[in-house]
Amino acid sequence: MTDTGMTRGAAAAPENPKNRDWFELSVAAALPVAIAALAVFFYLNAPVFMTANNWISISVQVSALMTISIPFAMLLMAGKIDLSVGSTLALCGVVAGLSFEPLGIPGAILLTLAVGTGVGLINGLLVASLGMSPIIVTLGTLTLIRGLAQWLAPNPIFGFPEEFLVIGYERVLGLPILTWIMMAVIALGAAVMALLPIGPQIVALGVNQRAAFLVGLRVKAIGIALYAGTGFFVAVAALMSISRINSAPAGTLGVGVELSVLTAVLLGGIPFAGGKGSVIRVVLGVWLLGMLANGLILMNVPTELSLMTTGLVLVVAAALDVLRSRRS
Amino acid sequence: MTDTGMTRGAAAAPENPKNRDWFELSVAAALPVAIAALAVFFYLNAPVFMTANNWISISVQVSALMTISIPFAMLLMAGKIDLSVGSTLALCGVVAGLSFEPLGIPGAILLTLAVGTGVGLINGLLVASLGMSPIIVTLGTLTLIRGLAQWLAPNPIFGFPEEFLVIGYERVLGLPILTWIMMAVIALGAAVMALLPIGPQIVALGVNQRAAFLVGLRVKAIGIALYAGTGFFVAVAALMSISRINSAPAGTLGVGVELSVLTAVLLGGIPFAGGKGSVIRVVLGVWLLGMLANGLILMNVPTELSLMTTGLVLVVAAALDVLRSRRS
Amino acid sequence: MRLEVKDLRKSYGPVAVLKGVDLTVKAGEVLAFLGANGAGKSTLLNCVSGAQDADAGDILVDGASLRGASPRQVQDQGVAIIYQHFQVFEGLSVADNIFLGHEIKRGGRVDRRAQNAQARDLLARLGVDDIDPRGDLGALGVGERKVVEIARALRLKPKFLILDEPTASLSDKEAKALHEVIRQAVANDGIGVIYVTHFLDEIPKIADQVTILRDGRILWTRPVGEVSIADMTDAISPDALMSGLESIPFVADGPEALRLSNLKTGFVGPINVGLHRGEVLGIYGLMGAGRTELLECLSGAAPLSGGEMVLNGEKRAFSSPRDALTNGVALVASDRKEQSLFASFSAVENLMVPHMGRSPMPRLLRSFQQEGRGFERAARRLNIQPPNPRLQGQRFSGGNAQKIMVSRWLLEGSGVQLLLLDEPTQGVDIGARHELYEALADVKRKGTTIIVASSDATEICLLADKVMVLGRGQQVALIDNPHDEEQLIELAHKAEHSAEQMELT
Amino acid sequence: ADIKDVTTEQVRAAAANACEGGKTYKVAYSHSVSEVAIVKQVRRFADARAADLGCVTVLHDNTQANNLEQQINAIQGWITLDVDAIVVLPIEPTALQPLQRQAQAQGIKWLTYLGKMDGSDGFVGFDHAQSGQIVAQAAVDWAKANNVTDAKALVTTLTPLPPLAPRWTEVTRIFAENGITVVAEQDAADQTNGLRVAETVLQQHPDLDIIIGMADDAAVGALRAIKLSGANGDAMFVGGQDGSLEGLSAVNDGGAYRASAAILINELGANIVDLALNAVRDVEPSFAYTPTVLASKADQALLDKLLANYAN
Ligand SMILES: Nc1ncnc2c1ncn2[C@@H]1O[C@H](COP(=O)(O)OP(=O)(O)OP(=O)(O)O)[C@@H](O)[C@H]1O
Ligand SMILES: Nc1ncnc2c1ncn2[C@@H]1O[C@H](COP(=O)(O)OP(=O)(O)OP(=O)(O)O)[C@@H](O)[C@H]1O
Ligand SMILES: [Mg+2]
Ligand SMILES: [Mg+2]
Repeated sequence: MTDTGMTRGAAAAPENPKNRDWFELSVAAALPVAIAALAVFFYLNAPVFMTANNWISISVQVSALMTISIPFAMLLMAGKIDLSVGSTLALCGVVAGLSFEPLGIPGAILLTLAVGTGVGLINGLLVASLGMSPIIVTLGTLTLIRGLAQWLAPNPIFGFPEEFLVIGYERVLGLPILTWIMMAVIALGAAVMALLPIGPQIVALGVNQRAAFLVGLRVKAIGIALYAGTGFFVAVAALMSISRINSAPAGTLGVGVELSVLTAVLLGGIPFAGGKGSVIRVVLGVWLLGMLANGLILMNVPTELSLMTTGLVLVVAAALDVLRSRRS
Repeated sequence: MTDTGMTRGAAAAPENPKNRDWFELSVAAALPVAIAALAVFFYLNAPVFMTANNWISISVQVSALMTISIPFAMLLMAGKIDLSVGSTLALCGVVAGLSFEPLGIPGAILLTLAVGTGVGLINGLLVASLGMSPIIVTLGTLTLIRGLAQWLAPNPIFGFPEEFLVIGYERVLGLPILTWIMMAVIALGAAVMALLPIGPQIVALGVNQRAAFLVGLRVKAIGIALYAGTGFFVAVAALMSISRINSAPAGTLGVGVELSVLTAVLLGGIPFAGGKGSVIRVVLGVWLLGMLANGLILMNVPTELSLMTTGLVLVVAAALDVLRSRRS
Repeated sequence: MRLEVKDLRKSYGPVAVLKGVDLTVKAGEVLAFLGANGAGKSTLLNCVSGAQDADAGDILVDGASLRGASPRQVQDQGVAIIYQHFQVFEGLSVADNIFLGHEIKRGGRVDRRAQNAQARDLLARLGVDDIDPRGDLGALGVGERKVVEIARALRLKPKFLILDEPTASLSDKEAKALHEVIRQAVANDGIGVIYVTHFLDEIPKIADQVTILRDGRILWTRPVGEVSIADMTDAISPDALMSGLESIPFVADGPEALRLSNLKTGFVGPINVGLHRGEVLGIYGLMGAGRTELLECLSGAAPLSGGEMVLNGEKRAFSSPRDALTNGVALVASDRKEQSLFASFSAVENLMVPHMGRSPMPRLLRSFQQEGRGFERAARRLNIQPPNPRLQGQRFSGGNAQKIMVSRWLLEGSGVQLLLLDEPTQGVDIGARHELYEALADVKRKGTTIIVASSDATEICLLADKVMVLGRGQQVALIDNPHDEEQLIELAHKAEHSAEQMELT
Repeated sequence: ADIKDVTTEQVRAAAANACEGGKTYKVAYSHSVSEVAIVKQVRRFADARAADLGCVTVLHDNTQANNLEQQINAIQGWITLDVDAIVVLPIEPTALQPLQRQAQAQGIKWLTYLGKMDGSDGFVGFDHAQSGQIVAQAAVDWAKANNVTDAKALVTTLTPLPPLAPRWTEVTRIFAENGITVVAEQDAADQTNGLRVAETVLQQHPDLDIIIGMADDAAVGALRAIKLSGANGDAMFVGGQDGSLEGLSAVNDGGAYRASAAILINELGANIVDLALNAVRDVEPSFAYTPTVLASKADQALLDKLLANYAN
């Protein structure tokens, strides 16, 4: 899917090294600059956008998406993908909702995390161990697990114990718990990538899986761990979501999340084929999407226009991506 | 996204060359065999499945999907992708619906085909000429064009001229016109791939785009033509759809078609990275999906179970794919 | 302590490459493992390292079997390998590349400071002190990448070290440092080494034993003191490489077919040279000299940034290889796998795909008959084995695949007047090499102008009527009727050095 | 007579003896969003009525997310199966006309659900406009009763589905007539989106008074937003539509969620079966509305009855 043949004939790069640095910097800064510009735009059109409260509320609104996007980004860096995240979110929500009563809150939470991790493990075994195509497999589990979630929940599931709902609204040190969880996940992701041995190993897998194998990396184990990790954090996101909405609608919970996550992560500069990327840029990608959704509602922009704007942002992101990769 | 490192530890291949041939044959035959087995299964559970009328009705049901899947498959063989097909379908439907009155039927059809081709052309220019990431760009146009379609059609569009609706229900020589169109598209796709110079050149792009470029193939032109062709046939599919449903609901027409097409084409054995594939196998992939949907309804399988079944079929397909590629 | 290979067998499809190989390396000994291109050296080493599965036989370290072990398990047994092909990761830092999978940890975390220090140390021992361990590997040249790979292997402190043509991409200085490191490791730590190379003059400097692989079997193993270079050459390929081949003298006639004046592209240039019809220009240089870049420019794959190219009296600047092809210029790119072969295509498709839809093939519909005939003729002309048009490109041996690549532009009626070849015999065995040379001579006789870039001075001297020596992108010499290989090598090295000095000042 | 006058009792009575004579029936029922919880409940009540009668099988389809192609394909399958009656929520009535013709030509009775089509053999009615009007009127009454002047409202919509439009256009119309300003109209049909939209709009308009969801699910999400944002629910009106278990429970809890335009879901489910049987057996009535009622704390008895429908 790369255009090796094409880039060569492309417009000449600025030859002067100073220009070049400047150019590289500006492309790298595109995402933060876009976020800043958008923020200013929204501020001018809806001043309330720029309040601390609204930013906190954006942080809560993106918290579940972010919690999935971080491990998802790591998976993508390793050249894998998991399209089943939305359905797994629903399944985990349903499992949690059904098990509060029989198991109590800690039991329900543990079971949910186990189910999410288990789903990830299965995806991981199919893809990393048996070598199946990540896209086909998880396109399959996307459908399969949605069916499973709906089958488990013939009746609506809602009204969870207040002690659990606390997660969804309580603040600690001035910030919502959900925001704290999100920040913890970001910190964890960034730390894993930057500090642990597995960080560069994940990237190496995405650069060249065969070489990674030859060099002695535990290619299968890393792949399985990444899928299991993604499943685990999808379960965390499910708990975050349902604690917020106090309901676990099996049919609609998490629908389309795979596309949102993919969009956010691609926006965050991870190439679809993997092999590079930074957690921090992914955070910016998610944030950009969240801000966009929030600002467009504040401005009460009609659906059609919001869709067009969001689409345009992606196309622009793709264009920036080309500029960035041309330089390297 | 390939698992080069993984194949090594796999179960040993049958060493005896005779076994091997047999094995290869059986894997290659998996799709037709699966279709036959499924047909028998449905027949036993709902005898009406095996009637000529039902098969004709399956053919009509898959006709639009097939019409998109053939060019989409060729695009995928060339290592590209177009996720915007569902939205483009909606846009084309809306354009047709709005222009029957001012332009008349031939004018409306021409305009629709032009719009579809134009959208494809734009995708093609962005991807093949400017070298942007096919996934991000078409994920962007997927959203953008849906917005555009809804913006063009704030009110429901329905009630088309009877002379146009004829396409959707009339039969010629015993078969519905839609079936004929579908067969023509299949024949065209198969002929292009098998008989025209561009056939192997398309695949060459997917195998090794750099080599294709160096060897003097028109890499950009082929890429653009493939996108434009996909857009054109999406427009054809839009006309087929709206003539069948006599309305062009901007918000729901073609929603999720990108995933159905991708599923069908992957089922049809085209690897996500491109570089090989056969039109006939894609036809079988589309047919399998169509048959599955039809048979599950005839058997009155509940939603949850049919979702699970469909997902399972995909996972099995991924497994067969592994077996197939292990052999080569 | 010893590493033993016992009766190892390996076939690719019907082709048996290893037909029962026995090999032993003892601790404290360097074994030079020699054989012609395609003899199966890398195949054997890959079976040892766990990169490939042998069909039969066994591999023992200290009596423990490594059969079926993964690369990781082989490493854990104290065997490290440096593959012939690069196994490095662009986008990761140099230090990460060196320590990948064997990181230095402190409290579970990567100790980057210690890694960087050790990396700097390892690299310095290998004669390279200007690489920043924290820098991106992608910024390094080929030689430096090789050094990084060697550092990675040394870092494992192996009991046995396997090196598959390590010096092919190293400068003299780096090669010397590598030899020193190996000598020390053997003397101080008593490791055993298998060393594969095509530079036979390295062998007396470093090896204790010499082993020759031929026809899938070990021909002999002898102490290095008992064999001369001539013995080795004979053993590797019984027919002396160039026997029966003579360069065809070239007689200039008519106007110039090609003239490059002050041509610049990328970091290469200015280039000045003129060629007649039927004349062969050889381009010689060390790794990274800019040969590929120059050929890519002439073939339209890279933009011309200055000067001009005059082809048959007309000024040209091609916008794409397609454009070049239309004007009779064609390229056989180096790196077959990455740049010219369509691995999954059949032989006939590989041969014909560039011509489909243009003359001499039919414009509209494909003609399978004509395609088949084209392949038949090419197969006969270059002796493509097996002459099976349906066989997938990736199933041909390197030499035969390369014959198909070259045949593309020998197709009658394709109108190629200027043929560019980049490392045309890379990974091509002797027999095929001969056949390729003969084919080129044939083409030359018919009046096609040829430019061959190669890192094999012998090959250049054999083929070329004129040699251009490149060093760091500069045209350092233009020699008519070359015959002295040593002179070329010297010029190229000197150019590299003076450029280095120029950079320093 | 006006079909609005047809009572549920009449429908039940006419269908009561359908199973006499040992005949069996297949009734196929297609809803457009089978993934939504409330639809599952409707299906449940249809199945329950079929089981009561003993000679009827109800067939369900897989149409999700208002996918018209899926619906058409399902109906085509039923025509192939030669069922006795098809009850369909027409995503696009015009789209289904050819199928209607084909089915009726084959002797299959064609009934529509919610939306109307010409030439149908029956109608399982439920009026989106009425639903919108009921909940809007409740909001207007609440504003008057509580002396809320210059009220500000958020109305959730689902613009990709114009057939449902009366659920929000009626609301905005009535609000306009009564001096209530609609400050935001945004798409939201489920809990997640209802929460997100309401939460955001509350940032912009902390003085928001009224939120009307185009479905109970969306309104339930909005209710959560009020709770989570710490807005004063006592001074707000949240209303939904459908009468889903979740929505009714919220009403019953007695807070900001003050009303749901609730369809009598058990009757609706039973009507699918009964009206289809009546059409098949050519007895009157086969056209009837299932009433939509205002579920609110003001009529606890009705609320209890509605809730009791969901008890197993
Ligand atoms: N994956 C493969 N599939 C088919 N044939 C192969 C494969 N790898 C190598 N071969 C063939 O096996 C033979 C031995 O190759 P190998 O690379 O081991 O030779 P070598 O001695 O290392 O040569 P060189 O000196 O050129 O590196 C060659 O003819 C080669 O074409
Ligand atoms: N001084 C330089 N400035 C910029 N790029 C350089 C310089 N020296 C080498 N390079 C890069 O090194 C690479 C090697 O050049 P090229 O491939 O043309 O060399 P070559 O002579 O064909 O060597 P080989 O094929 O053996 O690697 C090119 O990609 C070029 O961009
Ligand atoms: Mg080798
Ligand atoms: Mg080169």
